[in-house]
Amino acid sequence: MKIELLAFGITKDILGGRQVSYEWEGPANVEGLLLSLREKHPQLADLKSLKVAVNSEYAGLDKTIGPQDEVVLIPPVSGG
Amino acid sequence: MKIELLAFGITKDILGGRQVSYEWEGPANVEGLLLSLREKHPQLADLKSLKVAVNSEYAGLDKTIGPQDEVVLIPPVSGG
Amino acid sequence: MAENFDIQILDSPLSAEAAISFVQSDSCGAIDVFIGTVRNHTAGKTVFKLSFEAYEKMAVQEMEKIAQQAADQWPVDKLAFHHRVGDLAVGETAVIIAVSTPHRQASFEACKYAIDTLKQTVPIWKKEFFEGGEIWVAAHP
Amino acid sequence: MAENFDIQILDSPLSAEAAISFVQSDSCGAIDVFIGTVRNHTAGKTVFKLSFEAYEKMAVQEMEKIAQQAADQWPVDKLAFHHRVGDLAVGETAVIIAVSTPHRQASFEACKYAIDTLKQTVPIWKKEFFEGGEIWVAAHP
Repeated sequence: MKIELLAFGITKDILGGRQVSYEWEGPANVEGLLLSLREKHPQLADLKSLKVAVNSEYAGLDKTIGPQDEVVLIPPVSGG
Repeated sequence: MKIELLAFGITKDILGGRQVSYEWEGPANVEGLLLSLREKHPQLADLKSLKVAVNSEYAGLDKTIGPQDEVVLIPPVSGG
Repeated sequence: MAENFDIQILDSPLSAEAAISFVQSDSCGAIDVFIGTVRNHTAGKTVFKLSFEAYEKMAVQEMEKIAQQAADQWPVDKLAFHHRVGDLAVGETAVIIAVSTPHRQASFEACKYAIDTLKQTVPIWKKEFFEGGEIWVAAHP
Repeated sequence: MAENFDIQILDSPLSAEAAISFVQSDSCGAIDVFIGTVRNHTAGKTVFKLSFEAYEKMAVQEMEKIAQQAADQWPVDKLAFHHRVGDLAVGETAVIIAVSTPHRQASFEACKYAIDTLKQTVPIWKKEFFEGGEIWVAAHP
């Protein structure tokens, strides 16, 4: 699967940009994406948490991802 | 004892004025004053509570009252 | 009065902005503000206005005690405590309490303590004017 | 969005007055307002500024959910929920939440729920700039 990935907060620094093209082998779902990302960017595994939003809703690990979806990395939030 | 008594809220209506001269027989303390007042103005006995402030501090029943003291009737408060 | 408290009884409209400005503190991350306003009804009756009177000298003293008690219990940096007297129309502000603290939990607790205790100890009285009558609030059981 | 909610992410200074005006309601006797401000220190370090970024579309949605959850749990009449993004100096306001309810207890609880939940679910991130470095707050265990 290949997608345009949006990254905020510390994930923007780790991935090197707000929007990055990202391609991975394996399951086209949130779990597959996270496994691949953590392998390629080990710093992501050090975060307190890492969630994924698909089309601006928090997504579970089994949520499928297609090329048209807006996929966003959500490191620990710290608003307020 | 004879004093100038200040009355607020509903006690102003019951006594007929903000400041009234008040004289009573019996103990020159808060208890003596309240006993006399409730006898003369039975409506005071219907209130949820009736406290007395002497020199702008809440006073207990045994607090003595002299002619120089500022004595104030405090019916149930309802600020805010 | 402690200089970190701003305690006032006023017969003119209250300003939330003034209370908030007073408590703002660079060492604090949290401000909680409580604003008590005049409701248009109570116990099923339509209310036209409220009239507040205060035994001012003692009311200010009691409000100072409350501010000090709050500062004894929580890390209050500054506290503003303003109460209006006179006639108030529906929607007007009767009381404003603003509290600054380093973190948010304490700001809520201190502010809530102040308004809860005001209603128990501060010599201020409210008369309600509604359709068909008027009443000193809370006077009778 | 429900018309009794005013939810905004802004890159200009927030106004407590605007939030309070929005929630004012003649049927309510209580408004609680929480204001989160930038502290000059944290964990013993001197802070120069904070920088906030938001995934705005989702942040607004999550703030709407919080407002709705508050209204489901307490009799909220109106709720304003404003968050700032961009660079903020010490003392500036990062977030304002204002809630009107008929009685005071609910206003405190609903406001506290909103700020507590914001910090858990809303996709907004804060970078702290202090002497000797900068850090994305809460990113690491």
